[in-house]
Amino acid sequence: MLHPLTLIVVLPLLGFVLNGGFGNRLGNRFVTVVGCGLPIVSFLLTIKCFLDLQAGGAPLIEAAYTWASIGGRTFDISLYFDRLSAVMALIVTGVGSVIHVYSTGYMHDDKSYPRFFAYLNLFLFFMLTLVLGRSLLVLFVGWEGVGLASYLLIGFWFEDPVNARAGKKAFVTNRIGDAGFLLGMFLLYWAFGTLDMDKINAAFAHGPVTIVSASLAGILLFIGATGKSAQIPLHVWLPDAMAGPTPVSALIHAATMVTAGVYLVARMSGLYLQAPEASAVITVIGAATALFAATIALVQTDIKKVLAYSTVSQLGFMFVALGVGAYGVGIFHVYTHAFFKACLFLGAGSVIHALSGEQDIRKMGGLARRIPITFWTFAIATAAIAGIPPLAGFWSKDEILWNAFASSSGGSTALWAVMAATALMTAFYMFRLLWLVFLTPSRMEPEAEHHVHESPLSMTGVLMILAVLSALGGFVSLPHFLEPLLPMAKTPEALHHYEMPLLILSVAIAAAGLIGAWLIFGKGLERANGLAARFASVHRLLFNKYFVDEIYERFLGAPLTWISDTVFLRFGDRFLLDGTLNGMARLAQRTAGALSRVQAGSLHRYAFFVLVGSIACVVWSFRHG
Amino acid sequence: MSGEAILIAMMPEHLLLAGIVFLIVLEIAGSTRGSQLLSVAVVAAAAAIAAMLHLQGYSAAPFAGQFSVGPGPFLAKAVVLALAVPVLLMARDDFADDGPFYPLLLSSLYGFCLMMSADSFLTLFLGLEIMSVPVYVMVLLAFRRPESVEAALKYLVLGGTATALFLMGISLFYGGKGTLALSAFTSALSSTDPMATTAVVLVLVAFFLKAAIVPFHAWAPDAYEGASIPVTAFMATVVKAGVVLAALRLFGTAPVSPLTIDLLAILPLVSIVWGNLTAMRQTSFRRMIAYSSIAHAGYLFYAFLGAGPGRFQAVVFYLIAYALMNLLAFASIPSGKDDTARDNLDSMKGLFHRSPYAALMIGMAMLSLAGIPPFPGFVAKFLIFKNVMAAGFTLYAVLGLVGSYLGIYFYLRVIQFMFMTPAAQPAAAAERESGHLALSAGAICLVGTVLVAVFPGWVMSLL
Amino acid sequence: MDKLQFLVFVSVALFALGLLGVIVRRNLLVMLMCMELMLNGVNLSLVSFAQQTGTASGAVLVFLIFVVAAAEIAVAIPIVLLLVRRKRTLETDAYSDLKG
Amino acid sequence: MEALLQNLDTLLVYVFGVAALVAGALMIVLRHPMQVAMALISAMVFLGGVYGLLGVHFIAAFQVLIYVGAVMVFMVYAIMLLDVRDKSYTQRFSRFLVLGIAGAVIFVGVLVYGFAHGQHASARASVSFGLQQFASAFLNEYWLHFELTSVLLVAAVVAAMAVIRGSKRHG
Repeated sequence: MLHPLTLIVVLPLLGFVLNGGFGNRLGNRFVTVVGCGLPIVSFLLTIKCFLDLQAGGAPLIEAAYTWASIGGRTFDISLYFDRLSAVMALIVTGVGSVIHVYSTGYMHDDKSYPRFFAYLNLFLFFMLTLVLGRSLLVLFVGWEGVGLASYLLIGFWFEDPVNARAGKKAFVTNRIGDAGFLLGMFLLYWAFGTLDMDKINAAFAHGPVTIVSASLAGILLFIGATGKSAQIPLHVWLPDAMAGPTPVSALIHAATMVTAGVYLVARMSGLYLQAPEASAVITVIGAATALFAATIALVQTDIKKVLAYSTVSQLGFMFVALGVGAYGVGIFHVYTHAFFKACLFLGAGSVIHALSGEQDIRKMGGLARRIPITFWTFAIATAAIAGIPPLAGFWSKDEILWNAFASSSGGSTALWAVMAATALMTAFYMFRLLWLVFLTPSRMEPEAEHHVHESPLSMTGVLMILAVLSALGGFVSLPHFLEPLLPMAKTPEALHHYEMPLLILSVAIAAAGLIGAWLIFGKGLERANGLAARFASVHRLLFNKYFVDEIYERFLGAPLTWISDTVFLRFGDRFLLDGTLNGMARLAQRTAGALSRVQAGSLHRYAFFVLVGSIACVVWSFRHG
Repeated sequence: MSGEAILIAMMPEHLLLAGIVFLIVLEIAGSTRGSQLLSVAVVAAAAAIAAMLHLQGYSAAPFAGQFSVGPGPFLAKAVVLALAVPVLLMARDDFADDGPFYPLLLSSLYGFCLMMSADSFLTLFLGLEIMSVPVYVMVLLAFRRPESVEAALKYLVLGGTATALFLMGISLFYGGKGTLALSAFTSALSSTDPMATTAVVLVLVAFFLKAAIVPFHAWAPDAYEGASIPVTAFMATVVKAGVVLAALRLFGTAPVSPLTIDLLAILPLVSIVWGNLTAMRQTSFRRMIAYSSIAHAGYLFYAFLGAGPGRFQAVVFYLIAYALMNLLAFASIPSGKDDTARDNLDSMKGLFHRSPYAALMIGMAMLSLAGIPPFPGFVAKFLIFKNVMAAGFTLYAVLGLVGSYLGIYFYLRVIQFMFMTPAAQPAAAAERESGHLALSAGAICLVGTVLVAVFPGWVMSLL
Repeated sequence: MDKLQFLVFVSVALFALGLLGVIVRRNLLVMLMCMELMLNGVNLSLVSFAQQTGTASGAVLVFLIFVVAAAEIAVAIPIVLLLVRRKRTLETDAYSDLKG
Repeated sequence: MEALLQNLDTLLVYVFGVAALVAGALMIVLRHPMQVAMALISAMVFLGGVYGLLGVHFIAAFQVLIYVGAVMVFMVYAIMLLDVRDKSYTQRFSRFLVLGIAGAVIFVGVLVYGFAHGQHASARASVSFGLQQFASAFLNEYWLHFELTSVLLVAAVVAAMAVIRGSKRHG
């Protein structure tokens, strides 16, 4: 009899085996039932476990078996289900299930339908392994596994050689992250003799330990997290990973896998509480990522790229929360973000589907009436991510801003200012997207315009579910639910009277973003044309508009564009990151070249090496004589 | 020295010899049907393994001071013979019309078995030679390319040099101790007498030469590249295992002495770094594996630094993991237009889109060789480094770990080629699926891999 | 220098000469003969030590070395024949296509 | 007279030893492979003489029979068969000549140092063993190795045959 937790993890694997092994023979109906059914069963089981957890209180632990026993220390494969992993598992199986359902519509005509579902199930299996694993080792298996599934799914449409470079980038950056992760893992194992995360946290529970530097271990693990969660400087892979099918982007690159780094840090919160330096690093990296990804998102024209950079930016928000010690808040944002970002991506998928593959927002517009369900769900999710109350994103983002301001472990006004500016930009570029795609007059190609159609129910239904969750999800007070596990960040009493003004301010910021976007993009891209036409009718208003336009162009738009394009994209990515990587690769290659020149093929030379080596060894040995 | 003990204790050797003789008879009788020869060879190896499983726990010394068996030798023999079976299977496609290949391979295995039971340098030396001499020729069989003869020559000359150095060491040891018993050598390891240390060092150098440790490695890349794929697999797995296990027999369970520490730490460390670095630039898969095997020889000799009792377990486990991965990769390479094209790393580009199974197998092998958890290579490396640390050589362990990171690059490069690089069209066109025997060899390795990956604890408990 | 020391010196010197031959002589056949010389050097010291210690095992090893030397030559000469057939030269450095 | 004979024995050992060394050195120097082969044969014969003088007559006999009689004859045949006057003939030495000689000298020095400063097994020179002792030891204690050499030879023969046959087929 399999235990429920094991079953949760194993069912998607079963789906992978069935769909991968027999899918082609048994037909798409079978694939649909297996591919969607098993994740849903997993989801139901997760709910059951969650209820058990609530009833019992103590974390559920299931030991599958002892993987290896080396020198008296054992590596157990066991699953661990506490409030944190419960939340993550619910997100993964829940959002995962609905995205599976969505995919039945989206991938309907693809010839590799069974393979697609097999990979999706495989991804789910690894993701659940990651979330439910008790030890870092099991987590690492899932960690690598989701990476593998992600490559398989990006590679799904990978005949295009241009995308090959993107795949390589993802691969290399993730390996750098893994190296850090592995080193941190070894360090912790060396220090504590166990990789079970609850035990490591417990070891840190009574203040700093002397046996190992918590900050070093914390930073090493965080390097792993930067790789998976696309933080500076390892963020470059995520926007390029959008080459895969859109449901994949939604599931992997927005809702679940990329939050693995956040989960890791939250899971190891015991360690990070004792590692102020590591936490400071996390804060700085998170804030920088959030800010700069938002500036890039301002000027992107590919709908999926905008969402991708927005994901990077939101992940930065989460890391800021973790960095200032508000672990529960970080997870809260993971949770709300999963809903609205999945909704946005799937909505984008629906748009792309409707436009037969068009992704350029300059060639969209006026879709609100043509695909109303997609529009309304997309609008709700946009409002949610922008932080319009009372939608989900508002609550989690406001909590992050508050902690960034007030937390006694790393919060400051400057940090708040950066995050608030980022939030403003978030609202701005998201509404810009909304207007350019749905509300402005159509700029579609006539050919594409002709084919515009609303997506089938399997897709729109999912959008509606996610939109509802994006709207209402914020009313669950997740940080309080997680408090027994992840303590709240301490905030000085003196600052508490700022809480209300800041809340109002963050509403104002969201509103400002909305209004700014409306002013500039409310009528479409052809500002000059629009201006000229309206010059006669409403002079003053128009003047104002012109004024705003000018300001935007001169003082905000142009510099921001310049910064995002030149400083971050060109210099940061291509020069620093690619440059360093290539430089290291070149150095290694050169060394390797020098070493292989030693291998000149001449037998005389090889024999001479033997002579020299033997002499050296014998002479060396005389030292001990 | 009863006849019965000779019969039973040497059963694996006898069975292999019977196989050799039978194959030669078939050869003389003019039967060159490849499948027939193959099945005889496989049956001989399998029978030897079965005999050893049956004789579990048996120990005897039919020739006192020369040849003895016990659980340890039986285990080592069984493991390595089992690794030879996939080699035999995957050799079918390449050596269908090379009758002598099979008796040569069995002879080599015979020599290996002798070494594992050797109690004196006489037996050990003979075993080493019986293992090596056939391989010199196996390298050039199936002459697909002119280079293979060159490879055989290089291997032969440097192998002969290794033999001579080995003998010089033995001779000095003999002059010092007046005996050729291995047990006396084990005690000489900690001697500080210049003559004994010279002898020890020369013997060790000979083993380094045979196992391809820098700076005695130079023959390996050339020989591996020149040989055909099954023979490369054989050299990289069985022969390497033989050399390392024989060296282990010399060291016994004695703790390392100051004399050997330096040699066992520095040269293997240099090998790890050198092998991993040089492998980065290779365009031939076999040559890459050769450099990787130089690095892996480094890890294997690193294991000698660990405390005596755990050494055998760590080495054998590492060998199993390492050999399974190499064999899995070699068995999965699709056969190309010719041996060179098959071997070229460029022909692996986009392999995943052409034959996903092969690509996944090779990818798994690469990840495991790179030592990424949860693949067997990780546990194996972990075991070794843990022992090295426990023995107090933390610095060496850390340096070794850092060196092993260098290797990740080129293993992942293969994966990148297979999964993320568009195919070079001409290479893809000439490709055909591997024969079903090569596939079954891959399947055997896969099953072994999964066992070792999922139940490493169980495998270790057997060792 | 007593007799044993002298013989061991000769033995080591012959060994080194053999190794030197492998390193410096360009002719393949000379190289092979130099390998034989190395083994001969080892044999001399083994015989001397066997005589010195009065044990038989050294002499047995010498006997084994004879056989092994014969076996190695039996394998080596056909390989050289093959090489020469391809490139018509006995020069060792002509056979350095495998490298890098 | 008796003492002189004893000394003559020792003297001859020295003479033969030096002669073997000279022959070995000639091997490095001589140009034609056939001359090298002759030098090697003389080195072997001198060594055989040393073995005989040491009282290990059977090894001396084997030395002459197996080495000179079998191995070197094979070698000489090969030399005659492959009488190629190529670059290796005009230019005898590789570029490692100087380094190699230096290395070889150091190597001898190192090994001799090791030997000279080491402990030797206790001398039991009185027990000189001849053919009889060797034969009985061989057949009682070491017959395993005797049998094993046959395995080695079988493998070598199969190997040599494989090379020849393969070369015929692949031409």
